[in-house]
Amino acid sequence: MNFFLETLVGGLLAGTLYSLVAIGFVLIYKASGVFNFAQGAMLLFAALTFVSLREQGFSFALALVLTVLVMIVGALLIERLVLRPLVNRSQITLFMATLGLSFIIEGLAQGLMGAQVRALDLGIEDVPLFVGEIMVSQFDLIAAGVSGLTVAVLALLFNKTRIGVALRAVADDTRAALSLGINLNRIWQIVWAVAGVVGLVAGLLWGARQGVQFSLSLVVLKALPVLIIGGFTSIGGAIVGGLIVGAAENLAEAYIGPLVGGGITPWFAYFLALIFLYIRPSGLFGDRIIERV
Amino acid sequence: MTATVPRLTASFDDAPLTLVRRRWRPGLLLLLLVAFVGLPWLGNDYWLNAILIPFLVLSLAGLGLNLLTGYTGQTSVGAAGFMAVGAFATYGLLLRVPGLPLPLALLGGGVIAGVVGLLFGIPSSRIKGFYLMVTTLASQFFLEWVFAKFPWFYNYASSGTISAPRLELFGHNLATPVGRYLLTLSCVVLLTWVAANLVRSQVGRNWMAIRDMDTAAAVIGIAVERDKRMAFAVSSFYLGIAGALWAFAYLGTASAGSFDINRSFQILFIIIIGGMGSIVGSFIGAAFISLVPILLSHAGQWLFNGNVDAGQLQNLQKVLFGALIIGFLIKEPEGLARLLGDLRERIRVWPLRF
Amino acid sequence: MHATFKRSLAAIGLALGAYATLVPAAQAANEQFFPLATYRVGAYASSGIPVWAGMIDYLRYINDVEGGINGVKLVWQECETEWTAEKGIECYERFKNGLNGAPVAIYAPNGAPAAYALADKAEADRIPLITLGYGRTEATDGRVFPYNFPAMLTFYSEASAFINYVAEREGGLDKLKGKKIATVYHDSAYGRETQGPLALLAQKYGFENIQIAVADPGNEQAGQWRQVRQLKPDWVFLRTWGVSTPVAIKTAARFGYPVERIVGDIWASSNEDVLPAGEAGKGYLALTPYPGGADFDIHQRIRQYILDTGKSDLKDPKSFGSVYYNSGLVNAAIAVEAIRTGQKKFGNRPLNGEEGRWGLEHLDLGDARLKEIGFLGLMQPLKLSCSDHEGGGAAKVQQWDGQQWKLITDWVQADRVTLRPLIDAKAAEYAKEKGVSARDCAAQ
Amino acid sequence: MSSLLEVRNVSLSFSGVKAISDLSFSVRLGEICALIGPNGAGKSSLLNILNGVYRADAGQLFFAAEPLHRPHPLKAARLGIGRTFQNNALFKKMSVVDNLLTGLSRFQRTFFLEQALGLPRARREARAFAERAEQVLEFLELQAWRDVAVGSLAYGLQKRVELGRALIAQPTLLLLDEPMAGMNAEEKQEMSRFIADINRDLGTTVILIEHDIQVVMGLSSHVVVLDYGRKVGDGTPAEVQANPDVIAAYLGVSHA
Repeated sequence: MNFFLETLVGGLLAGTLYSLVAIGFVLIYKASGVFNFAQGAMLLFAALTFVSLREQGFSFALALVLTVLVMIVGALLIERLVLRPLVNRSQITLFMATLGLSFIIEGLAQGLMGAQVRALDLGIEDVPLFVGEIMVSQFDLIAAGVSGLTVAVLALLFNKTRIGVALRAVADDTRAALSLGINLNRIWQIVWAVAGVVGLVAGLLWGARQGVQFSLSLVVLKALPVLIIGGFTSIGGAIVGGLIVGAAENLAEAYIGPLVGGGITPWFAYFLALIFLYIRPSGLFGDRIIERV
Repeated sequence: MTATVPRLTASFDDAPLTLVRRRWRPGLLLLLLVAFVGLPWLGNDYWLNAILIPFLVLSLAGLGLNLLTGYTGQTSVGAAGFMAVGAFATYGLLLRVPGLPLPLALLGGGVIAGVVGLLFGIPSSRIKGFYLMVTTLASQFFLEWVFAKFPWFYNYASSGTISAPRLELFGHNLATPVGRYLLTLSCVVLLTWVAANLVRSQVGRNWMAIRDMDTAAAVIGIAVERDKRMAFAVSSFYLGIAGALWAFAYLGTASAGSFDINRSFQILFIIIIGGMGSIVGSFIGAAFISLVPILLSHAGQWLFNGNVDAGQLQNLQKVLFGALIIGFLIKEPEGLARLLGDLRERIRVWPLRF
Repeated sequence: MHATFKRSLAAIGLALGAYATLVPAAQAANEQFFPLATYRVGAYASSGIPVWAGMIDYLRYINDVEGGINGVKLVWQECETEWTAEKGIECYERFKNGLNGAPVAIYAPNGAPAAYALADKAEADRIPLITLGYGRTEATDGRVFPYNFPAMLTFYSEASAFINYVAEREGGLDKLKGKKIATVYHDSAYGRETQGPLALLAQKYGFENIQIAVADPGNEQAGQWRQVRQLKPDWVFLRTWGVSTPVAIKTAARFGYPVERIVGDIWASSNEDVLPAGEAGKGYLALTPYPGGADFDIHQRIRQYILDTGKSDLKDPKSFGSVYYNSGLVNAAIAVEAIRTGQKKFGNRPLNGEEGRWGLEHLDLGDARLKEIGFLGLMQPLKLSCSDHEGGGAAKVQQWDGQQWKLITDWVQADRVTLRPLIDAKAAEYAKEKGVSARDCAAQ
Repeated sequence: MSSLLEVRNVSLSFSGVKAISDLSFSVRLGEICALIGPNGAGKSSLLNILNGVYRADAGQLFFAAEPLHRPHPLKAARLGIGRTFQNNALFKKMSVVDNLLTGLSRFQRTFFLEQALGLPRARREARAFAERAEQVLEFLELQAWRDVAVGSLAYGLQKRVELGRALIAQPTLLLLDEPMAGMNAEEKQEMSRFIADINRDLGTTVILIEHDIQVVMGLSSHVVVLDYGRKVGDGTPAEVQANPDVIAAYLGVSHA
């Protein structure tokens, strides 16, 4: 029983990290209808930039600020060079463009900052912590806390500020928003920048866990089932989806894994997503698609 | 025109048999001659093993994915998974069915892959767009896992890899570079011909109709769901055979890892760059994606006679590829095939400019 | 459509034409070619980069200081494989005919996928493959695998050496009875390779053999280590690689499994593996056939002639003497010594693949010779033969103190006799599946 | 001659909003029936119900006196109900002739493999299909654009291609959703002529939605007037024009 609870809690905590990555997706998808496969690469790039800056002897805070700036510049470039020329193209086209984008970013990241594994120390000690009989990772707790904080900030940003209002307007009805004189390109720039920053946070948390290097960008593959389960257009969905995936994955590895020889985590989340798809083809919180003829 | 339905169909059977009489263009014949006789004759091991065979196999895979994504409009990022099915199935057949001739084993491998593809295609009736794409990702990871996990598939080899069985046809040994090349080439030519038939047939038109607007397709009497599934099956059949050739004609060995997600992306890029919904595009794309890296690394060796960091070259190449993909999507959504076509037109009218 | 079809393929034909110029023209040259199939990018680049530095530095040392191998200069060229089979093949095909007339005597595929893919091709081309610390274990049986050399330490021997080390710690092989020994392995050909031998040894010594898979790339291992924590094994054999190693160490710490009870294998035994784990790595044990450290005799020489003269391939000098750097040295040294051996028979000239193989199969590096070339302590005595393509079969155990590796044992010898039947069986099976007949070593 | 299509007490609503409420009318074999009414009167929704794109909440449909259970677009097409769309639903990347050919799918009898391998039966079928396509091209005077990608055609022509795509399947009932929307007077005449010919020469029953009253009165023999999903008029053009409710609900408005 303890083992079960422990697995569950551990899974949920890990899930918050998945949510964080997924939120990056949702933001971009809501605002520009782009399924941004490059999210993982952005995450890698952010983390690498941060670590490199730290290695250059910058203070934590300064490095953080500089990285954020880099991500913003990146967002501007992407909007100008990739999104704007592809406006009004099919979503699949845009998705493929982001595939290309992820290549560019990964290539740049490794070219500029090297391929060796970097240790990333956030000063969070990663020791087991006991809540009664149940062992929880202190790191996971803090990571979950940070994720929660990030989400809260985002919520504020999008509910209380004018940008947020504009963004939601765009998400609801792009044409109407345009007629209201909302600058779509500006919205995209902002959203990609924010997504980049979210990527940075996620990148740092993941990086601290596994060291910062190439396979950090593979985290993106974890986020897809989260999106399917939560729906592409709902931040709430991304959070819930992340928790579901995290928990289910860990429970499955613990209970189903031994029966089939383990190592099922890579696909189990997707398997789960498929089941959800059959029940709700547009995710738990996604908007229903209505066929117009 | 006032014929009613039954009479209409009846009249089809006695219609003259002259529509799709294919005109064998001398150019095509020449090309085949070069491919079947010329290249084996002058090509050395490097050409055959390192360039021609992988190029042909990738073309075939691209063709397979193009039928599904380019013609039917169902984006799949799980292509490599079905290649794996084909490879392991063919291996299993050769291993467990004694005396089974190679062509039948390949065919069998393809058919099994097709059936698996059919299964994973079932969701396509309910799920569309990205959601469908993610289901193909799921199939990718699942299949990869299956072939890594269950020893039966790789005959309990401790390494989990399958190695090419004796490649022979009617007693002829095909294990030589030339033999493997010819085997691959024959498969590719044959399947290309079939694909050409398909896309010109009613089935092909139905696929394209579904791609362009599936609700309308249903309204005018196209069995959308059936034809989508059909597309999945055919595509997987092609991919399966490509996978078997990849494993046995090219690598000579394979494990689940040989067919990972990156292979799927590679094949997707082949059709993006080459041209969605274009048979020729699959070949051009494959040529591009398999030759450019090699050219680049050679260029690196020449320019800096080996003093260049191979790693940086690789990164540069990655960036280049990404840029190219985006570039194509922006400038030429129909890929290199279209680009070359236009170029040809321009060359044709060129003298007139003066 | 056919028109475009024709044109495009014609275009490809032209592109191919460009290669005619690439195929090196054979011309006599008193040089020996060392092809370097490297992986400097991709998920495993971090482990690769120091290796090539080690190889290149040693080759350069041989050239600049010793004037080559008995006067035969060494030339080398890199080719990026990204640790993939297909690029590995491309590089092999590019290199196998030598470089401007300098022949290839020995080829190192550097990467399991390429090693498997090249096995048949190399045999057909009569070029011996050295797979140091990876590749087919059954290739130890040189009768069935004439051109395949898993030299020094196969995964089977590694497993056995690990068990022998555990026994040493527990106070004798008899003490193994009833112990729980878990293997956390990278779920791949490499990772699964030790399942056979461990099963056999478990049955022989009566310990409980637990196998826990980590799916590639292994950047999330909570499930696995929760399992470890639940099963409470006495020892954990960590057979991960790339990113999965630091993640494993960190995750183990998170679940409170004592790191000094974890023994990493060859590919989880380098500085690059533990550094990212930071504090958590302190006390971590690792098996290695080429221990870390820059105090061996060869390092003095290389520091003097290569490093300090700025000729080194190392980007950051910190990794001088790192495990992977040293593995590069050992790799290169074996090849060089094999060619030296071959020259005794064929004369002081560049050797081709077949002659290179003769050299390998008659390679005999005793402590005396190792001392001469400055590898004593860094490399174990190695004697290869027609029927034994492994030789050696020993590893040292080193412990990470947070800064560097400290050697805590001498060579721990594997029980190769016990495992040999397993190997012969597999080799025979392979021979049967492939329909090849073993050669008769008495005749050699 | 009894009715080809009968609509009985059909209702449809989108998330609470009534699009069609308790609608009944019937269409006789061989007539041209016009559906008129202001925008949002539920005309298009009705057509979507008739060929199974939408599912009615209540009521029944009878086609050739047979009740239509669980209508589905494919099923409707196989019964011989053809359809064009308000804003054309053509396959834009395909040529005119290919677009027409897709309309013949319901007559396809050869198996997949036969087509893949180009076996005689498949080739005969293809041949026959091609002939029929040529006939339709001729009938609608589209030969000139035979191999042009539909996407690049003028709007009016696209409408005609779409008509042809429905026509080639030899429907017994043809549903035309604003076939003349956005056309100039001349094009409208042309289109009316085609529709009239189809109705006369091929005996195809036609239901069309049209806003231009002149056209409607000239073309149709039966008019059904909808307003907010309710039927406010049903009869010959003359009767309908005389009907005060109709004038109130529609004609007056449209002429203002």
